[in-house]
Amino acid sequence: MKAKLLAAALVALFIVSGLTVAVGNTRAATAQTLTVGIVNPGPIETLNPFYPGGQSATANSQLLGVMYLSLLSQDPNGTVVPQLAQSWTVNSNASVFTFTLRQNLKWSDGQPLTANDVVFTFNAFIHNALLDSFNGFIVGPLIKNVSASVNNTEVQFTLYHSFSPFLEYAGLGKVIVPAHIWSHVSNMTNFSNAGNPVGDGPFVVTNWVPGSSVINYKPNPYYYGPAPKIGGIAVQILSSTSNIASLLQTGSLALAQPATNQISALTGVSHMHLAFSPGNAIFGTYFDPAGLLMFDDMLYPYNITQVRQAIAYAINRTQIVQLGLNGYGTPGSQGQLPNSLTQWIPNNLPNYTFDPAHARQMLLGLGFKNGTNGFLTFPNGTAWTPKILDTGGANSNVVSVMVQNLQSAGIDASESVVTIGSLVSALEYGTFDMVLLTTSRPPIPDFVLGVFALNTTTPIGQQELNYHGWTRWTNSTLWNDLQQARQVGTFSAQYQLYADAQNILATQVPLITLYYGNSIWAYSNASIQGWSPATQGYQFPQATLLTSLSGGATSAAPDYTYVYIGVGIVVAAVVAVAAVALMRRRQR
Amino acid sequence: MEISNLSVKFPSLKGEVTAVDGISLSIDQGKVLGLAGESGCGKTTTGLTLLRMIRPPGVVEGDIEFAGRNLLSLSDEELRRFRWKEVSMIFQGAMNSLNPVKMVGSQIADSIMDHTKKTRLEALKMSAELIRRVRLPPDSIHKYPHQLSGGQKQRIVIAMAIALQPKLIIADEPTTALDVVSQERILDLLKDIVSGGSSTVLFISHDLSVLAKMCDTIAIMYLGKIVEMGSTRDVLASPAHPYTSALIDSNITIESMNSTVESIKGYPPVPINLPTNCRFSDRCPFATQECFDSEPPQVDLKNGHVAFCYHPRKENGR
Amino acid sequence: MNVKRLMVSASGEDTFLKKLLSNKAAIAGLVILLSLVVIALLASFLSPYAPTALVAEPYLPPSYSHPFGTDGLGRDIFSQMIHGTALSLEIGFVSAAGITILGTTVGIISGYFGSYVDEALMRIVDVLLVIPSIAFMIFVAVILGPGLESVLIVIIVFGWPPMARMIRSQTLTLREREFVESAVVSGAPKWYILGSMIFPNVISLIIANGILAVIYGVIADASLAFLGLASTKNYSWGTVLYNAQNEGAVFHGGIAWILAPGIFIALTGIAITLIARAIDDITDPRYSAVGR
Amino acid sequence: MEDEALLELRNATVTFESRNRRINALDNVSIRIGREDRLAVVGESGAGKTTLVRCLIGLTRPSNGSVIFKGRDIHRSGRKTLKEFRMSVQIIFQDPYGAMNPKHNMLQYITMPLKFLTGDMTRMEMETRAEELLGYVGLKEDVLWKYPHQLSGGQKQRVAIGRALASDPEFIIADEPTSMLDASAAAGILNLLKKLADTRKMGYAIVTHNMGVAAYSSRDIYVMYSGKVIEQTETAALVSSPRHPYSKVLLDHAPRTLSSVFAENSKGVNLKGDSGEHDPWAEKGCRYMQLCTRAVERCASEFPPLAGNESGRYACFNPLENELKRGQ
Amino acid sequence: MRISGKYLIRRSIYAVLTFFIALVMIFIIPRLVAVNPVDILAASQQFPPSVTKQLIIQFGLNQPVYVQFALYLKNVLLTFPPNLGYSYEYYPTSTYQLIATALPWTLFLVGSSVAVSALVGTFVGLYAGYRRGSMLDRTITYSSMTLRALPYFWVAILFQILFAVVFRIFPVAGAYSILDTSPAFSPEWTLDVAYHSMLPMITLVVSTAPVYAIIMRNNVADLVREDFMNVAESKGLKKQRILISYALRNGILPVISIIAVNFGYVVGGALLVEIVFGYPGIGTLLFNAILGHDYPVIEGIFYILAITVILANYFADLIYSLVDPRIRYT
Repeated sequence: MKAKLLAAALVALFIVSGLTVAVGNTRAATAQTLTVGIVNPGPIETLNPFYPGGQSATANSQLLGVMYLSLLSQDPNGTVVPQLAQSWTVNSNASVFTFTLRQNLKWSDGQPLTANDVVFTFNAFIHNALLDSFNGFIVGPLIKNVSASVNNTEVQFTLYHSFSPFLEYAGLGKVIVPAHIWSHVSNMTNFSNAGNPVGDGPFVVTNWVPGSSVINYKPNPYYYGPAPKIGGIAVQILSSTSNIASLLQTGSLALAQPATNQISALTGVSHMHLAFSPGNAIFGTYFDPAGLLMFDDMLYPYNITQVRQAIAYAINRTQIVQLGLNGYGTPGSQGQLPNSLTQWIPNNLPNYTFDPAHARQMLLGLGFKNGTNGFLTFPNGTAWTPKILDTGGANSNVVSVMVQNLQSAGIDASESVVTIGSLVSALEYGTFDMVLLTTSRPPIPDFVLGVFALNTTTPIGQQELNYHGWTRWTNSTLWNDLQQARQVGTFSAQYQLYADAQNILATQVPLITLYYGNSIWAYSNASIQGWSPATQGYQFPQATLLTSLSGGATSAAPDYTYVYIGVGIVVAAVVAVAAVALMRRRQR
Repeated sequence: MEISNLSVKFPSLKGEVTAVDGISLSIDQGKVLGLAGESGCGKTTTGLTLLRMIRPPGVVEGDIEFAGRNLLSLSDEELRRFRWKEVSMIFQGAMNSLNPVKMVGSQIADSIMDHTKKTRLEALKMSAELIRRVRLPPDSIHKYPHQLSGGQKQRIVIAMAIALQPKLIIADEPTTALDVVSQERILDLLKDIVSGGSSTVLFISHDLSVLAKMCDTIAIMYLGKIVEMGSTRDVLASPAHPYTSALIDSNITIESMNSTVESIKGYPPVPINLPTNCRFSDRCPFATQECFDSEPPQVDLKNGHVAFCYHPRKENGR
Repeated sequence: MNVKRLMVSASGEDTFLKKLLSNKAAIAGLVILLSLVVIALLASFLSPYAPTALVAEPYLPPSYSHPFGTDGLGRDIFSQMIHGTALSLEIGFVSAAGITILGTTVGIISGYFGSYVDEALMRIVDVLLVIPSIAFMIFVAVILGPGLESVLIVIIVFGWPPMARMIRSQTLTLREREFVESAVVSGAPKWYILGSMIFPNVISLIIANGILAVIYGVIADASLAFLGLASTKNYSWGTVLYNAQNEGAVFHGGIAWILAPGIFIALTGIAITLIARAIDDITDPRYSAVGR
Repeated sequence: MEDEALLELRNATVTFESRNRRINALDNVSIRIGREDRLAVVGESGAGKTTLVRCLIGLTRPSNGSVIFKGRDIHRSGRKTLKEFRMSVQIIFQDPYGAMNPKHNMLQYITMPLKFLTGDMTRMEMETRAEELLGYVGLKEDVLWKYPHQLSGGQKQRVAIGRALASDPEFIIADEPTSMLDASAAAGILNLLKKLADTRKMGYAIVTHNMGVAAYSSRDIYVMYSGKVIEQTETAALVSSPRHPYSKVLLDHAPRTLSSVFAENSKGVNLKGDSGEHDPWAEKGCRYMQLCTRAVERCASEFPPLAGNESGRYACFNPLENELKRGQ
Repeated sequence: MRISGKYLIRRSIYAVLTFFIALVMIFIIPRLVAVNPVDILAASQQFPPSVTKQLIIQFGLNQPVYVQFALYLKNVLLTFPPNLGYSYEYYPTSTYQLIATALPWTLFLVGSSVAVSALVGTFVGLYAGYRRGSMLDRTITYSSMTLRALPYFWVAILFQILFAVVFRIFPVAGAYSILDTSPAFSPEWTLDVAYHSMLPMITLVVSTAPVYAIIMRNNVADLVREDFMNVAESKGLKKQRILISYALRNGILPVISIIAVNFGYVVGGALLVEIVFGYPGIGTLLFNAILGHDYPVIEGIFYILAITVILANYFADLIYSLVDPRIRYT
């Protein structure tokens, strides 16, 4: 009897769940939702814009960029444009910054967005350095005072010292949060921002549960700009890029960032399109990764400038992009600034085009000798076998190409894959030949070049804790240039100083920028129409892009046929067994 | 039960092993037939053949008539119904005959349920009754084999064998693994059960004194062949075959303490590719040339006492 | 007399190899394994290119000059597979040797000497058995960093306990057997009992398990490589598979690239299981090594 | 049994743990073995026979009491004594198959004592000696090159005796040497042992559950029950007039002659209760009491001591005093 | 109750001991490498030196090792939820929080696949063992042997290509798809989760069921030689009774203990399968932690896995002792 009941219950459950799914499918089909895949290694644990704990910087900026805005923004060419602030002024010595907000700004709960919110946000930074530390730069310690104007539309920052990049650091890199919500949060660092957080972007998150791998957005009715044309966004969190091409191909996703080696699979599909930034990073939203080859600049022979130059000649950066990045990237420039900062790059920088023969000649000229095995030896005849450290994974491909390049120039280099621990330790103590590092760098000359803005160094063998000091290379002229650039507010003055700094870096070659990666979005035009990256932006969460996308599409309705078959088989088996058992029992 | 010209052979790497070699036997209703012989002479194989428990690659030849049916031509389902209902068996190692993870009561009940239309409850009731019959305490029905002593397990096995009141019970060395005292008790119990006269028993043992106690008739086997057969008293008191008398002579009893017991010289050969002669010839003190050359004829003595020998002796002694 | 003894032993007891060679499954296993070993030994001759050399366009489909195609850097996958065979088998056999030596030593010592030695050793074994081995292997490999030595170390450290336990239980049984006691009463010293009484009777178990340890080592290495924890300089089957997965082989039609390493691993596994099973069949079937 | 004993077990107790309780498999047992004694130890399975053998041969160390060989405690003396002991006292195991390493041939097996006890022999000498030993036990020399699975049980048991003889022992202890063998082979083994004892001036002890075997091979007998010796006397005396009720039960259940079995009908069982469980390891009182038909009040409270005179001792409060005479 | 208190206590002591040893290993092994974890944290998060120094003090890394060990024990044992440190990559999200989100998925996957594969494997092995030597037996045995020799992750990759990309029967990746509703235990969501778990589960079943099948087959093949199996057959019992009541009931006991012993192995396999299918469980977390060199997360994962597997083994042993009437532990 029990078995019969059980069987009946199972059948009932089966039917009920089937009906529910049928209902669910119709609902999914009517919603105008753009399905987006965003890669994050772990679960999303918080949507706290100051505290990316729970996800990577990338995912954080992508997820939050949809719903939170900062004072300023950048257009696709990297020019600073108004966002929450419609205008700004800087005093002559770059120590007072005034932002004027747009009229009638509102939060997604209908409350007005005022200068008080801005003041609240930046005061939080001043009082809690950790809130401010995300993105690797800190504005809090610079600010002497931040205040709102009487009519609550202007915010004035007074700095302790002149610091011209403050405009970008504060205007582009820091989002504003609603004071009427956040002032009640007791611990802003641990605030997970679950449920229906209040934001000011074109979309806001609904019913979000920490740890879930789907995040749903709906349009923000109080968004100051044009209303979005799509009904909503559903973001699926993917743990890695490895499945993205398949998900796009099968229609499970409409928009995602595939790995470079998957793109060829997508270009063959008629409805798939690509949008990629040509090494163009947008501050505060996404950082294109750059690959750097770092020398132990105090260790023989890398302390010799000509040796570093020879190595720069011996590396084929085009090939690195072609093979290591499957062609999706830009070869690095020796002046360190990415191509997107064209306006800052002087056109007379020394260039190291791939020329292994020349590299070899340079080294021979320095006294290096041809060894018996065809590789160069030190002038004293001992073998020169530099090791390039990396931590494995995709970096290995880049190093493989480099090793091949260096060998063709007669340098017997080889790869050495180590743990991050060993790598950090090697960098801290200066015990390495060369290291491949990948890094994200906001497109601000001050930030990029700031890596070298040191005037002291630690001897080899002593621990250097400041990761900026790992190069152990110093140049007082460069340092002075950068300090001055922070004090002048005009472009032309800054340009001169930065050009000088870039010239020094390009000549001295303290490190080699191998490539700038592209950020690539693949989308299906079955779901997205009218994306022209050059005008609307290259990046998914950019507000201008979000509001101009049309034809917001549906996710493919899941096909449960095989679930039914599976459950059906199980149910049939259970029923059969139960029936047999019942019949046998009756027999006896 | 009529067995005629039954042979059981097993192929092996070194040649064909003949475990049973053309034996003919008939077991009379209500009687106890003893099967004696040294280890490896084919006693157990004969017993298993009667339940058709010889598995391939073993080959069974000959005829087994049981109550008018030829046992060797039964279908699988017929065979299943035949087993235990008609012929049951008490196996050699009672320790290993029971399923270690099942209560003994339900093991008895299993065979009842699969052969009759009784429900589980009825079958268990019957089991309890059987357990009482083999003189075990009633709570034994809920015990697992490891909770019982050797003698108690053997009783369970007996209870199982008589559960369906089969026409023939094969008892294969049912007491070998037991102590002297338990052995005696089990034999008494078996004797009680058999004495009703309803069931026929084939009693297999290498121990002549056990057979002497239990059996009406005795057959002596040597290397797959029956060498002598007759009533227990005839065979044991006046053996005709030299092997039988050697077996009797080598039996150690308490009374042997003042005399010398003789062992049979040599060792039995491995039954591979045997020639057709008297199997015992190379160990027999009386063997002549004809014994080495050809198979000895059947010699009929009084009261159905038969021997297969060229030199049968009517009197015991030398 | 010595001639006589030789004849008897040739036809009598020492037919293990003969029996093994008369077993069809074992032959099949041996043929597969030997071909793999030959490939491994002749790797430098058989492989057309160096596995790390950039020799052609990236992502070439299989062709005559590149039977399995090329990878994302234009390296020849066929050559990588050939060299991978050498490294994978090396890892397999070295780790099997380590596991066997460690497992056998601990097992026999623990089983024979009993008491506190046994108790202590078996506690260690228990701990290592209960700890999720692949997971801990990953953990240790992460800490030690990628490299052949660390891969071998973790495979051996986490691989020997089941073997030790099996050998121990066999030794325990053997120790109680009367032939050991008959050696004791014959005045045999411990070394003789261990070497001449216990060891010859566990040797088939050791061989069967030792050979199974090879595939354990190969798969463990492949698992570590698949997580990027093996050195990418040295190609093993796992590294090739890792690259195939990581460089999106499937998106470039690199099915051969994905299939090849798996099939090689599977072949090794099948060959080894066949041999181990045959050894089991030939010797004592009660201590089934295959069923572990 | 006179002046100096060859081997003596003094108040030996061996304790095992089983099913949550401690059991004395051997409980305060003393046995004296003289040089040319022919002993039998009789008891059912679980009586502690095998434990007794293992104690006597030094394989199990008693938890209490001592094993004295020629006046020296073998567990407390040095290596030399142990070696001498091993040379002088040898054992034959119950299962001849189990007693042989399946990987060794008979030569390796039989020469073990020569290798480790007598010492200093060349291979040739050992082979010659092995052939000689095979001769003693009635086997041909080609057996030397055979492996255990190539021999029958009787043959193996003979080789086992050969191994025991290799060190020229003064005494052999045989643990159920015939229980795995057919009657005929068993008779052969017993006859061989008797013959060897005669020709080599050697003593032996046979441990067995078979009263017939004991009677056939021994001059003195020990009866064991539940780890205790309950009666000890000359074999002939026990057979004719057992004192302990248990000895009588054992005797009654053993066939006296083959013909006697079918001459008398079922004798019935002279035991209390039939199949009910009894606990042979009771902590208090006589362990046999639960089955005994002659139990008296005292039996429940204390275990009867082993008492008596030169001609025989028994452990019973209510012994059979010549009630049953079975003359010869 | 067949388990004696003494056995329970002893078994518990062993479990605790094992756990403690695992704990010590998790503490010691990372410290064998001389790099300060805060340095790596600082490098990943690009903290200035002042923050680094503050963190070193906050983490107690300036203390002697034994104090650190005591602190570690206090954090993992006496704190609830256990303080397993902070993720380097997602600082200051606690490792515990990351694992707590991921663990249920892995347990679901491992639990259900172990159940299914034990069931499938047992019955297939039972039948093969009962019909030992037959064509069916050989087919089952050799195919099981082949399947067992395939690495989990390779099977996963092939299945993904075949069933998700080429034939699009199952979803490519993830634990549930994008639906309008937020994750909750709605029937719709549950079904979606089942749908997404099928391919990883089938992979695990295909890879682990052969293990059980082979063990069961060998057990039953050995059992069939046992006397009581012959007796059962000679008793003329029905075949299904012999199979279930005799062969299965005896043959399954070793399988139970193997399930426990193999549990750790299956967890390991599940980690690899999760990676391929991007399933949001421990495996994926671990893989990304490895890629990101996120040591606290890796340590935390092993801490949790050690607990899980040790507990699973502990209970399996107890269950085993309850199921097998012969065993009476003392």
